[in-house]
Amino acid sequence: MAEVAQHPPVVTTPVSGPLAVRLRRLGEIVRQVLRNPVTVIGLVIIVLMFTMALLAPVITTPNEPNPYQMPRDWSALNEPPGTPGHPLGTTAHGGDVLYGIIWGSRTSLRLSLIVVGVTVTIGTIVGSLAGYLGGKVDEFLMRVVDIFLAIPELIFALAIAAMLGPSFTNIILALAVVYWVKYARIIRGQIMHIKQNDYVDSARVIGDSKFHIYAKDVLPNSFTPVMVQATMDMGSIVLVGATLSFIGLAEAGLAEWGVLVSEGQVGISTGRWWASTFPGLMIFLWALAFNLVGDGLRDVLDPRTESR
Amino acid sequence: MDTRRRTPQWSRLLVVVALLAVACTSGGTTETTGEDGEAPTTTGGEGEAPATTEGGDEGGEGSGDVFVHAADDEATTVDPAQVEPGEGGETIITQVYERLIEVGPDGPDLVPGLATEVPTIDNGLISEDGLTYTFPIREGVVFHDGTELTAEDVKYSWDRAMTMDLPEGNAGLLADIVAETNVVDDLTFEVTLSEPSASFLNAVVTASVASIVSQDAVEANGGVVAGEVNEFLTANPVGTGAYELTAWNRGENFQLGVFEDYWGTPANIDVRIDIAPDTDTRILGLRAGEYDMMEIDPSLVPDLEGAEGVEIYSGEFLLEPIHIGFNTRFEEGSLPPEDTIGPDFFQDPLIRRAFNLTFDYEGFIAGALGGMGGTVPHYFPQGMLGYSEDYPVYEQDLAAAQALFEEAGVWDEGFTVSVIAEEGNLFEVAALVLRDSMAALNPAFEIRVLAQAEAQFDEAHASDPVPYAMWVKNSDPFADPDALMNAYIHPDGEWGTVHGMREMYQDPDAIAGLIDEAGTELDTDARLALYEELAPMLYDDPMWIIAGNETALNAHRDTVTGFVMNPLWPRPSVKFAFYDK
Amino acid sequence: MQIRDYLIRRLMVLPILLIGVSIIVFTLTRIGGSPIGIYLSHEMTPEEVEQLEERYGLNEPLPVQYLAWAGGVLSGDLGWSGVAVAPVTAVFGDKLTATMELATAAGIVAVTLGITLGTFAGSRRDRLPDHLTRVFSVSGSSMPDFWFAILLLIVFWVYLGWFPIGRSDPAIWASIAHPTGLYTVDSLMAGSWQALRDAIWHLILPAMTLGLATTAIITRMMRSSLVEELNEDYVDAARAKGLPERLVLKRHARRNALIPTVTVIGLSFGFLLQGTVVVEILYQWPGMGRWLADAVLRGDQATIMAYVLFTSVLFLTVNLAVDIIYAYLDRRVVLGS
Amino acid sequence: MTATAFADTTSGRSGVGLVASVQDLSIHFQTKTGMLHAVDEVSFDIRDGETLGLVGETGCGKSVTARAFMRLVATPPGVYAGGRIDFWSSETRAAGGGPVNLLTIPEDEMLGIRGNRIAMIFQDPGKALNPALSIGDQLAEVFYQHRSDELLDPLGPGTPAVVRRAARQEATRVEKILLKVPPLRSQANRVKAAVDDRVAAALADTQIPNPGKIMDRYPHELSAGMKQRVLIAQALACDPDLLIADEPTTALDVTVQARILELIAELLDRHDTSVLYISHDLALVRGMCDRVAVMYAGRIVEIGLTEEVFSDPLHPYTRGLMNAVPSSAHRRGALTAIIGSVPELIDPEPSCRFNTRCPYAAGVCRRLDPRFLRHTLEHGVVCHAHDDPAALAARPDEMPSFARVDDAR
Repeated sequence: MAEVAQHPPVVTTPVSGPLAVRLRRLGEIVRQVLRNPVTVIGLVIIVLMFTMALLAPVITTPNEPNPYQMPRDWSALNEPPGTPGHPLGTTAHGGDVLYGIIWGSRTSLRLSLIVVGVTVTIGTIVGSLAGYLGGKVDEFLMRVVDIFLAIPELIFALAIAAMLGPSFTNIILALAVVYWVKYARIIRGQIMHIKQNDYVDSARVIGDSKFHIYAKDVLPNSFTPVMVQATMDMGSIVLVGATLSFIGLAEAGLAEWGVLVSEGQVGISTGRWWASTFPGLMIFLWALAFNLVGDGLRDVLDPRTESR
Repeated sequence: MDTRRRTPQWSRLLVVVALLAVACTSGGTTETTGEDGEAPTTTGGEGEAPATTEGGDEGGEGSGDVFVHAADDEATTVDPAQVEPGEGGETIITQVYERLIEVGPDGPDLVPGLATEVPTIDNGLISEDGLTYTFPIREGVVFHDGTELTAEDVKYSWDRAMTMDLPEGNAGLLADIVAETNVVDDLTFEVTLSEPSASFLNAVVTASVASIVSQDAVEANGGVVAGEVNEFLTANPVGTGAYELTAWNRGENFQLGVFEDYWGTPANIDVRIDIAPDTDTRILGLRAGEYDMMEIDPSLVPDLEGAEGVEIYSGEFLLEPIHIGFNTRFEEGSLPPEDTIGPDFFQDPLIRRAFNLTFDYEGFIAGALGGMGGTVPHYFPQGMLGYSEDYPVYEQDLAAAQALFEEAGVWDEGFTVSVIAEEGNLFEVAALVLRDSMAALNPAFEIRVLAQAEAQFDEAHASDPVPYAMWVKNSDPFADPDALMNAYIHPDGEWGTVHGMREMYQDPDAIAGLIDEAGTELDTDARLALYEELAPMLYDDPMWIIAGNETALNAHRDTVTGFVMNPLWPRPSVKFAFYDK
Repeated sequence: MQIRDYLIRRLMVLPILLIGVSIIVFTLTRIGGSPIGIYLSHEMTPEEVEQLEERYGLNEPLPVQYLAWAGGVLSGDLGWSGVAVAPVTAVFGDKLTATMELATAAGIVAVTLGITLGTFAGSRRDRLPDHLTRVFSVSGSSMPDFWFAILLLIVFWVYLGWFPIGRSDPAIWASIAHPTGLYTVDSLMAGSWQALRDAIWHLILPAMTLGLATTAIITRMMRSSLVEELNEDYVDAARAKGLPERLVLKRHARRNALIPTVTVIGLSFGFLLQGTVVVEILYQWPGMGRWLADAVLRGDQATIMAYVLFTSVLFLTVNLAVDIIYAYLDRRVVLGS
Repeated sequence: MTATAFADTTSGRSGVGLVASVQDLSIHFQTKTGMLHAVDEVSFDIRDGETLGLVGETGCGKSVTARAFMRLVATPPGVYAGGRIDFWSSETRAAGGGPVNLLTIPEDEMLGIRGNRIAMIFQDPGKALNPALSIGDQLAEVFYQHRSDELLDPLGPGTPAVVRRAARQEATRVEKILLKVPPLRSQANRVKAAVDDRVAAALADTQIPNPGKIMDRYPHELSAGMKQRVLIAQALACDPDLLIADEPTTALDVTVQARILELIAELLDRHDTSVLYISHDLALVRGMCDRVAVMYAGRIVEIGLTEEVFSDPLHPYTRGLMNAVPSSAHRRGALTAIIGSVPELIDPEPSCRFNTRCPYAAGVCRRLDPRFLRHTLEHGVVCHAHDDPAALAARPDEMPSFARVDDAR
């Protein structure tokens, strides 16, 4: 969690400049990332998960009217894997495990993309304001950030989700409220650091406007650690989200892995392992994949912590 | 506030550690650290708590000699005047307190409790006008605190509940019907009703709120204050039951000890009620032999069926059908924004009938209830007085439903309506079944299932008006149809008012008249005739979707002997005094 | 800056943070409506509801309610826990000691195992043990703990029957006094081996589950900072003095590698705390985590508020302590910069 | 043995008058793309009491060579690919023993040599001290490690084993606690006091003012010059036979540099220690060293008495180096550097490593390793051109061409 937040600012080579230069640098990063076999494994898992999510309406018949709800067959409860029509079996409530896993990947993708998107945006705005304007604004914003950081994240998300009531939207909201803080801190730290660099000074000397400098030089160069963190968070958000769902904060019948594990939890003691094992494994693989890729990215982007 | 406020134990840890570090003296020091730091509650006060045994190892008789029941939630209170019907505290109250008369182990028959006879008109203990009931009190009964039971205690207990009139409690049950309580002599108690009641004995005298508490114990610990909770009684029951509460480790367990001076057949074995909210742990515990018994619902049967050493008992139906309510008494726009219906929607009997015809009863009963349940006619649960198998029961009939929806003019445009349910239980499942059924009939019919935390559900549920058009829960476990009719069917009754049933019924006055008449009719046959007239009217003009009724289930180790269960007893419908192992 | 000055400055900011947290927490709980729900049953009349609102002061305007609550907190009254069915403060001690015992056990496991594994891997960089450790630490931090707990329960409780669940065998628990509330300490003080074994046996599975993620994090941090330290000149300088590798590793490299690790250990304290929620539910551990989960599911706002507030205080304190320890360990650090 | 291998013929193989002798030392590094020949069949001697300078560009292998003396090259990725380093310790010599091969002796024997018979001064004093330990503690380690017997002497033969183990830094955690309680505490304190005395003396030796106070300080509290003094004190604490000084003044300010150099010179004189002095600074080497060896791309290309090498550099590379040195002959800003860069050292084919940059490079330079040629009794070179000295003499002006750079480093 705050592992990254604790890092001193990371110094990286400037990525601003003509598009060609940026592309070349990007290409170089990709090549380096791909050199690590473990990272490649992570990438493969991610690609598979994404494909599964994207093809969900094609490989399953979507449940009407809301495909994110598990279809239930009340005449086929607790069917083991291999049952015709239910290749991975059914839950105690007749939910098709395979459908839950496939649409659960969509749910996870939605969850992580929305939360990461929203939090990076908010974090960037707040962090930029604080880091770039400095002074009183910075002082104030950082106190707010400190307050948010004072509450352990799962507890915070749990409390928010609980108060808003069980629903998937509320889980997204809760996680967004919790996660933006990290990014604000990272961005601020980076900006504070980069602000002092020569090339910013030189840009200022040339007479660029403040905003221009920010958009052209400062921001692009702040994004390296954000990228690493965001990749890691793509995994951890699903993990935390599933935990909230498991505790019972997702909406009823949602096709979500945590919900499935919780639905299958009861049966596991009597050998009905499938309903919780498969989705649990999916959560694990999802988090693992993003951790591996995030790790690999960090190795490449953040030479200071080489070979972590 | 807790009268015996204790220092947080972790702060004491520091002191102890410091003491230990400084004076590394003889081993006996631990005993001086004051009250054993143990159970937050012990019946007899500080002294009775398990004493510190120096060696410690002899102390445990092992759980082999204790009957362990796994409960899924903890009581909030064990004070009869404070407990809500159906709440966990009733489990304890049933064991440690007694009522004047009790529901016997077999079926709905009443048996004498602290009164030596069940009053009837025939034995003269009920007056001809049906207003005065006389209870001869049993002699030689002692409370757990050693005082002797008199009619004074009985009057005190009833009056106490009515005076305190706690909003969370069930005092209204007494107050609504009782006009006067009298002590005739030491061993005779008399009560006068405000109107004749067919259900007084079944529904009121046997209820938890009518439990008899020790006057001396109450007076010694705060007495009776109107509208205020008695902190002592909340956690320290002083009754006459076969068990006394020896310890209540909050969040962990209740310990019930055999009461040696019990007037009747004494209980056989000490009981511990472990609080294990997680279903899986309860099931695994029972399978592992760690628990002797647990309450189960039908969905858990597959987990326990065939398990070694586990027996599943299934008996009568519970008297608490799971029903889905139609609310029409809400402000336009006060529903969740996704909802597209207005207050008049459910006023249309065609739609209510159509909903009743769409619900997948078979799926719910065979699936969610695992076959352990049955359908219920409007509104007479099987096993209760007034039930007849001849009454019409709704079954799924999609064609008929479609016709009705078309007739009501909602088929083409469809609708969205939210149904609230407590999160994570059968009610949520019933809501899911409704949603699936409706979506299968017509994808334009969207039922949104909103699962909510208990407190939020309760808050929404107790709001006036209720801000949702539909909700799912079970009915309260009434022991008499009159209570059920008044609460759920009567246009001016509890839910009748909340839901606006007067506007929903085609002929509200006819229904109200029949219910009122049956409620004061002391002759059972005459009463049944009235209900027979009522049943088809309720079928034609349904106020609920009755999803189904669960079978009373229980799972226990096969070593348990003397097992009996009666759904008319409060959850988990058992009396431990009958058991042994 | 002197440690003392720094401490004073940090302590001065602390109340501001706490007020901030308390406002957030209060606002948060009120988003879900008034906390009246936990006192209600569904058949209460509006009058009865009002009566209850009055009893708990919930008909006042929000700022008044906040001040009343905050005032209560300051005077040691955290409200009524609907879940525990007692004043929050009355059950707090018991729940906290239970959780602390679990968290401490998990923490001890995580710290020793994490440092050992991290040192092991870091000093064998890019060799097999290092790769295995990396696999362990990445999987460890990707493992959903509720799932892991289920797997452990199945194997060790259901099938092997090695370890029980819950916190104690009640009979054994009742056989000794509990002056501290920490079962292990109590059993030691009572000199009862049976109780000690019982305490430890009950601790093993939950502590393992709870400690897994933290172990992974600490391992990872320890490994990477050790690798970093081993590349430093002073390590070679120490070798050049003729110190045996054992001392080079222990006294020099590891000691410095521990500095960043201490920060992570401090931060993982929050991790342990939040982990108790799931772990305590599944292992039936009567602590704060389960209390919170129940409170969340039943909408018991007083408990949630008290819990979040307390956690934050604890968390802030631990962070402060970590900073100070950090400054103590790493002489180069200038506090407050 | 290939053509490059040469004996430093200035001394005999008897070892008389030698403190160390490096023969055919090869150290390779495993990389993803192949074996990197960082040190390639290097041979030279260090004579008793002399200061041998080892010069070359960054990355030429001089530091690796130096570390090989301490056996501090990390394996992996390093590989001791061949050769030996013989070392005549004063201790064994006093006992009539011969040399030991530093690359093959057992580790515990090596521990007895490191910091005791061979000591090392590191390049950056800021990094070579452990930031978490006080100066006193760090110096004390040397005495505990190598002089524990002397420390225990005053305590007499009855000293408890725990105290002995503590003085040898072998005490376990539990024993350390034991040492803090009364019966053992006084004895432990006496050992501690003895160590403190020695540490203070060692510090005073390097002219550190107020050594008692410095002992309690932490590295970050001291200036760079001070730290280097501490490191020097640490290195000389046990009167080593051989001191390896790896660019000891590079990281220091110029003013401090001078004073540290003076100090080193003065101390070496007093301690009569042989020195392997590594530097890229030719002026400095010229002032400090008796002899100098020039290294290029993992090989020694020229070796000889300082005066001879400087007055008559034989190898084209050496000449280039000389010209890269700022001197009064060059205008400010007109420093020069050798054109091109160091060749890839991964799996090299036989050739002169300098051929890519050498103006004289002929076909043979790319095909064959050059051999060692003796120029004078004390001066040798490894260069094909010197097989045909006429070639070199004929075109004296066409020595390596130079490019201007801002900084010679």
